[in-house]
Amino acid sequence: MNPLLKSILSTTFLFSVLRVATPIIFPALGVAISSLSGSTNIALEGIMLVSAFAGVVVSAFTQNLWLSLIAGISAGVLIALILGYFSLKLKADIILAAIALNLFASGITVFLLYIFAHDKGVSSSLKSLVFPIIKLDFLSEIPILGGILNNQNILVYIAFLSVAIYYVIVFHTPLGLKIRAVGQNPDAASSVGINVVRIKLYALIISGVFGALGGLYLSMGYVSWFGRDMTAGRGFIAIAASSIGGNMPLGTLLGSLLFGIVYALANFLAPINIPSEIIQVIPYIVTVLVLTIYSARTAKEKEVGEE
Amino acid sequence: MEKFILKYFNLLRTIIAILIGFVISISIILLVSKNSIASLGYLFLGPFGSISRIGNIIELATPIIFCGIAIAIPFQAQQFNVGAEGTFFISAALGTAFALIIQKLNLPGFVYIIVVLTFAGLMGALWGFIPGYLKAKFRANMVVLTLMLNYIAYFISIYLINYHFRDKSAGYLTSYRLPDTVYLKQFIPNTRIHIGFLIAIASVFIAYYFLYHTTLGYEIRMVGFNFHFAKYSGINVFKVIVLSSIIGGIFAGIGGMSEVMGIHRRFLWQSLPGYGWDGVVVSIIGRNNPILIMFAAFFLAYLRIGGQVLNLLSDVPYELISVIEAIIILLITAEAFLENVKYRITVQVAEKEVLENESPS
Amino acid sequence: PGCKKTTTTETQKKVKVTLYINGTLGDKSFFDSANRGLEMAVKDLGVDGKVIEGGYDPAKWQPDLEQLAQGDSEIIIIGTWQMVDAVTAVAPNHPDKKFIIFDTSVDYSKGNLGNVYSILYKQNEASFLVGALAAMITTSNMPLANKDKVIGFLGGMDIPVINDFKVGYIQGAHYINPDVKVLVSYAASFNDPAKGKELVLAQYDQGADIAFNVAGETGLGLIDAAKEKNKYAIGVDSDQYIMLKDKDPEAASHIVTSMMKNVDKSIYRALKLYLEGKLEFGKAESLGLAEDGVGVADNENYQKLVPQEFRDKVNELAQKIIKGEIKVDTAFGS
Amino acid sequence: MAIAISLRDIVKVYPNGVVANKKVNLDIESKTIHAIVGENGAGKSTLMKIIFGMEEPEEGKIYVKGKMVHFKTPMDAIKQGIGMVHQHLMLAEDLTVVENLTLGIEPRKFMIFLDKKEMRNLVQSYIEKYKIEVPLDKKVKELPIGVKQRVEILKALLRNVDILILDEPTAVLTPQETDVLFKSLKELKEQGQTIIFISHKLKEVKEIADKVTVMRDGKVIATDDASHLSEHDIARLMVGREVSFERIEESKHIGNIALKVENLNYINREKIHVLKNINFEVRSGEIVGIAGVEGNGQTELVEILTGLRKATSSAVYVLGQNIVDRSVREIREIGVAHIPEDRMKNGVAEKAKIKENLISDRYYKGNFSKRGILNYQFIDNYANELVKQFNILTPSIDSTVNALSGGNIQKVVVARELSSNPKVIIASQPVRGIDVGSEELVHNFIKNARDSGCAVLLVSADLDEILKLSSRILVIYNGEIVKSFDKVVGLNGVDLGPYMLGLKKGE
Ligand SMILES: Nc1ncnc2c1ncn2[C@@H]1O[C@H](COP(=O)(O)OP(=O)(O)OP(=O)(O)O)[C@@H](O)[C@H]1O
Ligand SMILES: Nc1ncnc2c1ncn2[C@@H]1O[C@H](COP(=O)(O)OP(=O)(O)OP(=O)(O)O)[C@@H](O)[C@H]1O
Ligand SMILES: [Mg+2]
Ligand SMILES: [Mg+2]
Repeated sequence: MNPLLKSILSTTFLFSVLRVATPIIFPALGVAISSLSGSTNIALEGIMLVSAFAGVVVSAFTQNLWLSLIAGISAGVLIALILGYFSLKLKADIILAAIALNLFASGITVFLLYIFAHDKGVSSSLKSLVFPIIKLDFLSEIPILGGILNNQNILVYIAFLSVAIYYVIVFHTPLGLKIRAVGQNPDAASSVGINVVRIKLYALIISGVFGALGGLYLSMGYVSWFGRDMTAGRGFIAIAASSIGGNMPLGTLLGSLLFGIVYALANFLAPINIPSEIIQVIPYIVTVLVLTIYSARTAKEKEVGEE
Repeated sequence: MEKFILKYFNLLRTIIAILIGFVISISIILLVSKNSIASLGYLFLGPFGSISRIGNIIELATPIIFCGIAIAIPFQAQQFNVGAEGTFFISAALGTAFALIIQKLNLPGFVYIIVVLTFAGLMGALWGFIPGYLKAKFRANMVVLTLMLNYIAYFISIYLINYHFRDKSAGYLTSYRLPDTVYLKQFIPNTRIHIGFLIAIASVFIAYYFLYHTTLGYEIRMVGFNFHFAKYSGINVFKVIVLSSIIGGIFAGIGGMSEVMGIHRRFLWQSLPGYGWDGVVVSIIGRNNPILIMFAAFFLAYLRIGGQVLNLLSDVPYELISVIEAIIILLITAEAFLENVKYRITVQVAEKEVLENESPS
Repeated sequence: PGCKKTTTTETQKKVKVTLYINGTLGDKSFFDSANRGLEMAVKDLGVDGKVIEGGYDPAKWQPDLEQLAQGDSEIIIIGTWQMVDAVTAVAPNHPDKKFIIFDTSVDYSKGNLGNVYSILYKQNEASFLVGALAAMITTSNMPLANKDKVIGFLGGMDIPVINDFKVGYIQGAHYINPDVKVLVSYAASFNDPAKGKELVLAQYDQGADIAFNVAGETGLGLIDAAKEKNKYAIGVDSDQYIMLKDKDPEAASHIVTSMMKNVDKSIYRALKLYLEGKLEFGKAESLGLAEDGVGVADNENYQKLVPQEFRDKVNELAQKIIKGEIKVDTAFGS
Repeated sequence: MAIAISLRDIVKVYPNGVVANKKVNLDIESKTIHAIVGENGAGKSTLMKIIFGMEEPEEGKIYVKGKMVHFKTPMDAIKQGIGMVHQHLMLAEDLTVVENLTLGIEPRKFMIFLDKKEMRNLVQSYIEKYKIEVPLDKKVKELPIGVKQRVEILKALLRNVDILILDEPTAVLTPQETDVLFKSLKELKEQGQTIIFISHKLKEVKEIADKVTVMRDGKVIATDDASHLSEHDIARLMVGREVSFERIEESKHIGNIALKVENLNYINREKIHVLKNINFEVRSGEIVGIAGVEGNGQTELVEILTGLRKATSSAVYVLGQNIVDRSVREIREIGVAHIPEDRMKNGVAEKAKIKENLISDRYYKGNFSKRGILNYQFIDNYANELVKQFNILTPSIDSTVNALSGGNIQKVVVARELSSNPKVIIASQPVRGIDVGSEELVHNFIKNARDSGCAVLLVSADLDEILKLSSRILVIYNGEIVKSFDKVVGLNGVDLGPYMLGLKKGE
C-alpha cells in the first residue's frame, strides 16, 4: 500500500487528530461559554498566549508543575478580567477591547521573554517542565482505540474532560442557568435580581480558564517552550469550531475535532507534490462548507416561512 | 457651561481617555528608558518631526481608511463582516496579476490606472459577495465566514503570486514590479503620499454620502437597526445584506491595489498585513461613520508612526510600542468612562430647566 | 533592557553601526545570527553597534531606512531581498553613508550604488552536504535509522530562499542514492512550532528517519518531533546542537548536525575589513563553502553519532564542491 | 390602613435629559389594588421601575412598609417583597418555563448543582397555590403570549412577594384571559397582597381597582377611590378633555371588493394546520373585524396578507390583483398598509430617528428621493407634519424612537401606515398600549380612512375595539372562521365569546 495512504489509515493519524484538536477544543469551549453569556470573546488568542508564557516561565524558575499550572491559569484569567472590566464595566466595545488585548498579549509576552530568557523568539534557554504523558496499560489492550487514546498528554484527556465539565456547568448548575438566561435576555435576568455584569464576568473567567489550559498545552505539552505568537490563530479557529457546534458541548467538541481532522490530514498530505498553499487552504474551505451546510439546515428561514 | 460640556461630551471623554492612555505610556517609558524625556518626545512629537514623517502618517492612514470604510458598510447593516483583511489582500494580488497581464497592451497611464483599480474593485466586490451571499442565503455566521475567508484569500493570493507572477530574480515571494505607467503618483516631495490617499479621502465622502443620503444607504442602515422592520417595510433584506458586503469589498479591493500601485509597486506581502483589523478598530472607534473613521485612522496612524520613531531613535523595545497602542485603544472606546460625570451634569441641567419652571403640584 | 550603547564620554570616536532588521529578533535564523555578528564586532572591534527591529510591515521599511540614513550611523546593515528596493532608493541619496546588505545583492547596474556592499550565501552548497549525509544515514544501520529510504525536509514557506536549501538537499541526497525519497512539507509560517512538529511527525510516520528544518521558529518543532519519535534531525543556520544541549539535552542529542549559514561571521568579517579599510563597496560577494560563508556543524554529537566514513564522505564532497567538481543547483533565477 | 409603599418627591431624569418623574408623591395602601393611569409617556413605567430598583431616582425618598429604602438593583426590591411584571415581557425565550420561573432562586443539590426535581416541585406548588396554569417543560418561545404573561405573574409570585406591580398586564390578553387574571388578582388581594396595576383600559380599572392615581406629564394629578370616579372622570383627568367611548358612526358608502381571500391554508414547519380554508372579503368603505383569542392563527393570517409569510395554498386578491407570490413591497405598492401586532419587532427601528421610521415604506418614491438620493428637506417637513397631525410627543423628529414612551411609539407606526394613502388597511391591535386620548385619535384616523373609501381589516383581541369600529365581524377560532356577524349594532361581548372560545360554531 502507498505509505501515505497507509499512514492516514493508521492509528497514528487519529492519534494526531486528538493532539491537533486539543489546542482548539480548549479555546473553543472558552468561546462557547462566553457566547452563551452574550459576549463575543475573540481574545482567546491573547489569553492562550499569556498563559503559555506564564506557564513556561514559572515552570522554569520553580520547576513545579502545579505552580506553573496556577500561573498559566491566573495569567489567562487576568486577561479575561481586563476584557470583562473594559467591556462590561466601562462599556467598551468587546471586539475592539479583545483586538487590543490580543495586541497587548503579543507585545508583553515578547517583552518579558526578552527579560527572562534574553531571546525574542523562543524561550528555549528556560528549562521548562512539560505536562506528563499518560500511559494507561489497560488501554493498550484495546486494539485500535488503545493506539489512539493511550500515551497522550494529560492535557489531551483534560480537554475531553473539560467538555463534560462544560456540559455540567451549563446545564446542571445555577451558574450555567444564569449564564444562559443572561445571554438570551439580560433584561429578563436582571428583572429577577440577577447581576448581569457579574454573571457575564464569571463566564469570561471560565472562558479564561479554558483558554489558559489551551495555552499551557501549546507551550508545555505540545512543545516544551514558549515561542512568540505561538498560538498562530488557534484562538480564531476556536471561534469557528464553537460556532459550528452552536456553542453546545458536544457540538463544540465535534467542531474542534473537525478541525483536528482536516489539519492532521493537511499535515499528512503536505509531503505530496502539490503546491503547499493548496493543501494549507483545505481546512478553511472545509470550514466554510461545513458552516454553510450546517447553517442552511438550521436556518431560521423556514420558520419565518419565506423562501 | 454645562450645556457646552454636554454637547461636546463624547469628544471630551475621548480626549481624556487618550490623555490617560498617554500618561500610562509615559509611565511605561519612564520605567524602561534610560533617556525617557527624549523618548517621550519621539513618541508624541516624533510623528510631526519632519515632512517625511507627517507623510508617513498619511501614507499609513490611507489603507486603514479604505479598510475602515470597507468594514463600516456591512457593519451598518449589522453584518459583522471582518473580511476586509482578506479582501484587501486578494484584490491586491489579483489586481497585480491583472496589471502584469495587460502590461503588453501598453495602455496610456491614466487609462491603465483606471482599468487596474476598477478591476481590483471588482475583485473586492466578488470576494465580498461570497460571505454576503452565504450569510443572506444560509444564515451562516458572518464573523466565522469572514475569518475563514481571510485565510482562504491569503493562501490563494500567495499561490497565485508564488506560482505565476513571482519575480524570478528575487529570492523572496514577490511579484514582478509593475510598469511605471501604472504607478499612482507620489505627489508631495520627500513623502510617499500618493494619489491613493486622495482616492481614500474621496471614498470617505462618497461612503458618507452613500450611507446617509442615498436610498440604498438608508436601506442598509434600516436593515442594521432592525431587519424585521426592514422586511416589514418592504425592503429586500437579502439584497441589502449581499450588497453591503459587496460594496464594502469594493473599498477594500481598491484600497489593496492602491497600496500596491502607490507604495510598493509590486505585491510583496508574505503574511496578511493587518490593515483589515485596523479597519475594524477604526470603524468601531468611528461608530461606523466614514468621517469619524477617517479621523480615527489618522489617529491610529499617528500612534503607529510615533511608535516607529520611538523604535528607531530610542532604547524602548519594539514590543512595548504595541503594548502602548493596545492600552490607548482600550481606553478610547470605554463608553461608560466618565459616564457618571455626564449623567450628573445632565441631571443638573434638566432639573434646572424643567423643575424650576414648574410649580410643584 | 536597552540595546543601545551610549558613547558620549569616549575620547576616540567609535564607528557607529546600525543593524536594521526588517522583522524581529528571535527568528533563530539570520536575523539573530546577524545580531550575533554585530555583537561580536562590538566586543572585539570596538564599534558602536545598535540593532533596530523594524517589524513585518513592508510599508515601514523604506521610511525607516531613510530615517537611519539621515541619522548619525556610519554604516547601516540590512538583510534579505525584501530590503533591496528600499536600499536602492535610499543609498544614492546618502553617498556619505555605507550600507551592507546580506543574504541578497542589489542590482549594481541600477547605478550609484557605490556605497553598498552585498553578501550572498551559497546555502545550496552546504545543504547539498547535509542532504548527502541524510541519505547516507537513512540507508545505514545507525540505531535510529529504519529500512525505508525516506528523508524529510521542513520549509517555512514555498519560496526561493527556502527552496535553495531544498534543491541542494535533494541533489545531495540523490547524489548518494537516487532512490532516496525526500518528503517536503511547508508550514506557511515561520513561527508556529506546534505546526512544524505536527508536519514532521507526519513525515516520520511516513517512513522518514531524518529531517532537515529550514523554517525559523517553526523548525524547532522538528527537533521536538525527533525527540518524541526518536529519530534524527538536522539543524539550520546556527549550530542548533550547541544551542540546545544545555537546555534540552535529550532533544539536542537527536541533532546529527546543522547546516550553518554564517551570517554572523560574514558580518563580523565585513566590519573588520571596513575598519582595515579593505571592504570593497559597490560590489557583491558570494560566500560559499570555500569562504566559510556556509558549512556543516562539526561538534561532539556529530562525531559521536555519525560514523567516521560518513564524515569523511561529507568532507570529500565539500572539497569537490569547492573545487567545482560538483556543481550544486540553485533555486534562484529558475 | 397600613401604607405599603410611600413615595416622596421622586425625580427621575434619564441620561438623555428627559425628566420622566417630576416630584411624584404617592401612597399605596396595603392589601389594596391600586391602579395607575395616565397618558403615554406620563411616567408610569418609570415610577414603577424606580419602586422595583431598576432605575434610581435623582431625588426623593422611598418608604416600603414604613422603612426608608435605597434600591440599587431589583434584587434589593425583591428582598423587600416587591415583584414586578413588566410592560414588555421579561423572559428568556430559549429556556423552559421552569427554568425561567426559578431563575435566581434555584433549589440546589450538593450546594452547586441544580436540583431539577425540586425546581419542578417548587413551581408546581405555586401553580396549585395561585391556580395559575402554565406548562412546565415547554420553552417559553413556544407559548402563546397570554401564557407568557401568566408565566410572568407566577414568576413574581414565586419570589414570595407581597407587593406586586403589574405594568399593563392586560394589553396582550383576551377578555377571557383578562377575566382569569382578574380573578387571580382578587384572590391574591384576599391573600394579603398589595397590587399596583397599570392599564389604559379604564373599564378594567373600574372593575378591579380600589384606588386610582392619575398621572400626567411626570406628575401625580389625582388619587381617589375608584368608586368615586367614573370612566369619563378618569379619562378627563388623564387627557384634560372629554373622551368618547361611543361606537363610531356607520359607514355611508360601501364600495367594491378591495380584499378577497379564497381558500387560504397554511401549514407551518411543525406540520400544524394553522389556517384552514379561510374565505372572506372586505369592501372599500367598510371595516371588517376579526375577533378571536390570540394565537388562533391571526398572526399568520396577517403576515400572509402582507407578504411576510407564504401561505401553503391560497388566492388573495387586492383590488383584483392576485398577491400570492408578490413581495412585501409590491403588496404595499398596490395600496396595502399594515399596522403590525408587535410594534417593537416589526413596526419600528428603535435606534433610528423618528423621521427615518416614518418613511420606511416610501423613501424611494415621489419627493422623498430622486435617482436614489434622499431629499431631506422634504422628508423633514413631511415628518414634522406627521408628528403634529398624529400628536406624537417628542422633542424633535431627529430623536430616536427608543426614547419615546410605548404609546408614542405606536403612534409613529400608525402615522406612517395611515398616511400612505392606503386602499386596504390591515391593522393588528392598532391601539395596543395607547392611552385613551390617543386611542380616540387613532380610531378617528381609521374611521376617516374608511370614509374615504379604504377597506379595513381589523384584527384585535380587544372586543370593545372590535365592537366600536367594525361594520362586520368574523370570529376566528383554531385557524377557522367560525362565525360571521353582518350586523354589529347591538352586539356585545357575550354574543361573541362562545364562538371565540370554540364553544359554538356556525353561520
Ligand atoms: N429571515 C431573515 N431574513 C433575512 N435576514 C435574516 C433573517 N433572519 C436573520 N437574518 C440575518 O441575521 C442577522 C441576525 O440574526 P441572528 O442573530 O438570528 O443571526 P446570527 O447568526 O447571530 O448573526 P451573525 O452572523 O451576524 O452573528 C440579521 O441582522 C439578519 O441580517
Ligand atoms: N430608557 C429611557 N431613556 C430615555 N427616556 C426614556 C426612557 N424610558 C422612558 N423614557 C421617557 O420617559 C418618559 C416616561 O416614560 P414611561 O415609559 O414612564 O411612560 P409611561 O407612562 O409608562 O407610558 P406608556 O403608557 O406609553 O407606557 C417618556 O417621555 C419617555 O420617552
Ligand atoms: Mg531509512
Ligand atoms: Mg409604560
